[in-house]
Amino acid sequence: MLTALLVMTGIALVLGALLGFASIKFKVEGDPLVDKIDAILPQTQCGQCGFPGCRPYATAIAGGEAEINQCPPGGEEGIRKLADLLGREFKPLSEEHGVEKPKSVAVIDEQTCIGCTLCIQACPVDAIVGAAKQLHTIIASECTGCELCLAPCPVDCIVMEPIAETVDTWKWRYPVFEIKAAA
Amino acid sequence: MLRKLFKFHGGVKPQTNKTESTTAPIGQVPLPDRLVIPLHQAVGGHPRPLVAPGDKVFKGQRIGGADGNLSSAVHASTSGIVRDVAPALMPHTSGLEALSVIIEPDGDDAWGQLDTINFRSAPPDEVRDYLRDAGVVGLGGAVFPSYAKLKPGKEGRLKTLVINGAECEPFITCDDLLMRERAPEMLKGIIAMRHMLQAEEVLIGIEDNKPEAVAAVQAAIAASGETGIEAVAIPTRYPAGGAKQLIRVLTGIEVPHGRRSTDFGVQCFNVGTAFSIYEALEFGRPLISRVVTVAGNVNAPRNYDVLIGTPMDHLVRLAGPRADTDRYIMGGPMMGVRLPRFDVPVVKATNCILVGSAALFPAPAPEMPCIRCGECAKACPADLAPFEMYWFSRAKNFGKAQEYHLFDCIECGCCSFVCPSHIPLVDYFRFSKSEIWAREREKEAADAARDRFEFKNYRQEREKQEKAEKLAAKAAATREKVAAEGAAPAADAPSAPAAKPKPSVDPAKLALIEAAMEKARQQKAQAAPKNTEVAAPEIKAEMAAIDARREAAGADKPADAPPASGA
Amino acid sequence: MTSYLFVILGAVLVNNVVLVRILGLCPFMGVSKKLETAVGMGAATTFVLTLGCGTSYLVDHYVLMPAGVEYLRTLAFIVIIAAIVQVTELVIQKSSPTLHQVLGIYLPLITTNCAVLGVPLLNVALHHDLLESLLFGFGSSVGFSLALVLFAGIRERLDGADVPTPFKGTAIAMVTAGLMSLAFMGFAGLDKYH
Amino acid sequence: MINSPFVRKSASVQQVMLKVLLALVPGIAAYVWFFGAGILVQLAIASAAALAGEAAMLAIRGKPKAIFLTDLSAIVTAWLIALTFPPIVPWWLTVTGTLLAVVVVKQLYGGLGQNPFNPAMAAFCLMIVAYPALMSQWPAAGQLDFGTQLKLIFGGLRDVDAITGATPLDALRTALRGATNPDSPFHGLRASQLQDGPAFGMMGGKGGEWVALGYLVGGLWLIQQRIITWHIPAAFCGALFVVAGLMWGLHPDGFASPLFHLASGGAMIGAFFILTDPVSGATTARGKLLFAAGAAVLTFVIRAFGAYPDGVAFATLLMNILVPIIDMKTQAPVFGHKKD
Repeated sequence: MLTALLVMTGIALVLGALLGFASIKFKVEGDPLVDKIDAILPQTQCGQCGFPGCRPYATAIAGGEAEINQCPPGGEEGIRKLADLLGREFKPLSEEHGVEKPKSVAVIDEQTCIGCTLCIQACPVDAIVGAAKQLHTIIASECTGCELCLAPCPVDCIVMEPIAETVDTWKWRYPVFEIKAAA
Repeated sequence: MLRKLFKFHGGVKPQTNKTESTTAPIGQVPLPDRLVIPLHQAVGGHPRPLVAPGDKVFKGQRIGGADGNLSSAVHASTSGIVRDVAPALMPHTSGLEALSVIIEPDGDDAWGQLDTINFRSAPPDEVRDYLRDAGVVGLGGAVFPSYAKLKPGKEGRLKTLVINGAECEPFITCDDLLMRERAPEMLKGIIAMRHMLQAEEVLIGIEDNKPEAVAAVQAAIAASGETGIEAVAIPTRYPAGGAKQLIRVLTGIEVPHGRRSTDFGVQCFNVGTAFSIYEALEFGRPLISRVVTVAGNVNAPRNYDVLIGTPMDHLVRLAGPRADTDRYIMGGPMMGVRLPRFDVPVVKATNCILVGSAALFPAPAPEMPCIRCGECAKACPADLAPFEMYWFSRAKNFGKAQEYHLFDCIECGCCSFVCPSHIPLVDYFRFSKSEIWAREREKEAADAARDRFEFKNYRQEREKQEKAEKLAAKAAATREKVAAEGAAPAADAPSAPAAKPKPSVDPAKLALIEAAMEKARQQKAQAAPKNTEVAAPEIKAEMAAIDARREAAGADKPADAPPASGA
Repeated sequence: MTSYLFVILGAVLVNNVVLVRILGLCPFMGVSKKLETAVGMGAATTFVLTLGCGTSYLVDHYVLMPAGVEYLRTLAFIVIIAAIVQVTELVIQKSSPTLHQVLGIYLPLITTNCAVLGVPLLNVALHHDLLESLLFGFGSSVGFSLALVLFAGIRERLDGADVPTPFKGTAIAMVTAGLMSLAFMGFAGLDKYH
Repeated sequence: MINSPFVRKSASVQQVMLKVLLALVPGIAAYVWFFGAGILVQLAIASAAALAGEAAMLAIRGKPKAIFLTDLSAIVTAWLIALTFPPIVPWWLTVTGTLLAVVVVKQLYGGLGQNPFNPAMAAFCLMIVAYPALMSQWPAAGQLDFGTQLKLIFGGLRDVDAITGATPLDALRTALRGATNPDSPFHGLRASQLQDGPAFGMMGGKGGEWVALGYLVGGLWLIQQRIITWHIPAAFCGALFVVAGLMWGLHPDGFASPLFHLASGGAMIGAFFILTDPVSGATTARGKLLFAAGAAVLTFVIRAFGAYPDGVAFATLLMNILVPIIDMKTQAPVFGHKKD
């Protein structure tokens, strides 16, 4: 009995020392994975995931604190990519975090805007230009459609408008895989 | 003498159907009631409209100015009145609209003043700018601005200039007729291009099912006395008229996807483009018309010289469409574009209007699963494995599809043509490509958004810090002041309170205060719109426009809409 | 010499650890969705298993047997393997973070991969000497990697197949594994031929 | 909506499959001539089972039946099963094998075009593993009349050992292995002497070699019709010939001649009809060569050293496993990226 104990203790001691050495030798600083996750996220910085921006969410995913299905702007496609990168199972978008909407941009009603700058402060990507008591304008090409400017506006002059398709952005549709039963 | 020709992999031999439309010469088209000239007709940037509704335009007047690095001008095809500058339906499968100039012809068809240029004496850059403003683009179907292609490679000269008269698509004969009827003019255009590119030799590739065209071009070459230009009959096999395939057949060189052919010492132009260059250089006529084949389900298939902007149904009426016509296709049956309506305008890319019916182009049998038989790979002129690309495109696994060189696909349609399972392979590839492009656009937008988000955070951080520093400095200053005041209370104290009760101070001091306040206002005005500093000029312009609009609107109703901020 | 060759061949093909002995199914099903990760997992397992076989042989022969505590074999082997896995994990985390993330739960699971424990125990049962133990461990893990990589190749293609909904994912993967196993039965008898 | 191209060549999966079936006819004719009409019964049983299984699965999956039942792919699978199974296996064995092939190996993967394994060969392997005895009883040419065959297929008559033997391939191997064993009745015999036995013909098994010739003729016609390419048959036959020839050259008394290997068992039907299945086989030119050569080597190894009488089926399945990776790694360079 004593021999057994001694043997196991000896093995444990040797291995413990080895592990301790390895954990010091191969210490990893930071997490490059966050960058990869962040690269997949749509960068709307909308906070619908419950984190203040895309990068914090990426950090949370990498740390295992958040699910991969909390990003409505990224949609199903984004979840698939995350699942692929992380080797996790695909999950449908979590409903409590919102629904996938067509891509939109915010538009300020010029007649109503009072130039209060609240939306400028709210915009996470500096897509609204203007100054105090001046009219504000949204740079459509830089707007991510995060809707964060809607709530602060005191006169409700901002509306979301879906982006219209042009000949340049038009996409070919998926060829329907159909086999007619009658044929 | 026989030139050594090369072969490209794959290819198919569909029924050509070319003889019917070559019996009559190129016809003329009466002026339509209305011309719809889309501003964006070529690869590259969208031209700016240069006319406004109500303007009178001459034939050949520039109505859209080239904009950006790669763009090509657009011109009025006839004289008349601009009725509108508005979105109009495009000859594009999407059925979407794009900004167009709508001209009501006045019937005079009067040219404006035309400037010519001597391509031999003028600097090459000037000739290129001239051709850009003359709106000359590739007429083979790709509509790539020609001026951008008329630059020799790094060495300043070119080995071979390839002129594409192969015209491999069934039904289309516009290049054939052009070569038969206008070979000498076309040759002059070729000579100009050769001069600009400093090309050693010129090879005009013509499929051997067009012996009349070959003979006409050869006669023109002989008559011109030029050396180093040769018309070469090449075997008829679709898609021998693809630029890359033709270069391969004539020179043996394979230009990979994403590389410039000039890097390999070759450049390729369509015969129609050569003719337009001649017209532009010789007479100063911009590209306002082109030869268009009307074929398919019509009684009298024929080629016409058509003004850009002519509604297609106006043109097709001349050829006598049959009763069961149900669609127009722009281009040939292999690569043509299904059109959303009959009245879309003829554009620079329109080489053929193929009139279709259910009987002429029956719907394919139902799509069956792929059995990986490899017929498509055998037929692919780009040496791809279409069935693999299809497999992953169908599963929307775009990364994998790209690994199988999806973007090397030229969408020639050979794979769909031979597929025993009747799979619309090309549709899957178009779908995948446009999805990938959309994703790339999204990715770029996301990256830009990330940068701006990080910059904003950085700026806020910095402002906070600056504020804190300022406050600290102020506090320190106050402390010092207080300390100083404490040290010498007797000296300063009486003067400040003494000034206050006196409302009338000397004007010099008042002016000083005024100046200080003005300065503060200016500073505020300058400091406040921090995030406009980086805004692009067009956005600033947009803001200015909005301001102007708003002022105008504000002037209308000054009473009931006082600035809320003032309240 | 030939006998060593047969040890390896037998372990790789005839008695393939996954497809014939049906050991190590957890990572076989779990890490075979993508070719890239399968290769990574195969490499990691090969490393762990070969090292584990050698170490466990040494411990068995020079610690357990002299001390007369062979009954501690399973226990001791598990501890050794666990330690090797931990070290491997640290090394991978340092050298390839993506692989580390992708292997995720399966990397620590190498510890409980029955193949990794099974092969050293088989070594004891088959009375292999040190070299044979190492070769058998190496052969088995190569067999494991081979099966894993081939399986991943098929699964990548199956991703695009129109598999009936109830059979999508793991179900059809199991069917595939079964058919692969069937194919490997073709090697039966090869190791007995001399 | 239909987009370009608007014209198409007239070709269909049905035509392809029909030509494959036609190409099997010469082999079947030789089969009937030498071994009796029993095989026709088996072909019918297998075809019926395949269609039934396919129809049931299509119904369950809610797919259109008419189009998939008439594409003839199930019939091709059925015929390959009937032609590779012994002609006198009981009907239920043919049915079970065919159903497994169609339902599990083909339809569970999504049906036509999606199966990674050759259904017929998977069925063969499953059945030989499950019923090794029944799957190893082959009558010699002209040995059984049609009545007896029917009784064997449908009736209780199963006194098989008395009337049938192993295949020539199997017999030869047993004998060759026995030749070095002093306890064996074959002790001291040589391959050349063994092949003088009544079961052997000029090259392969008696009668069997003519069937193989029939497959060869049909296969060549398929190549001429551009249904299959030369790569797989050539690489398979070539590699089998070389490997078998090498071993035979080294040990003429220990191994059968390369011609014997080519003419017996499933070599010919495998080379032209089984390995050439485009769905489960390699598709690139280099991949096909590699795939078929690998199958040939495995076939020889299993025939010469393994436990099963013929190696074609297992070799096919084993190479099927490798196909995705072979295809991936043997993609030909695309336009503009060739090194020439």
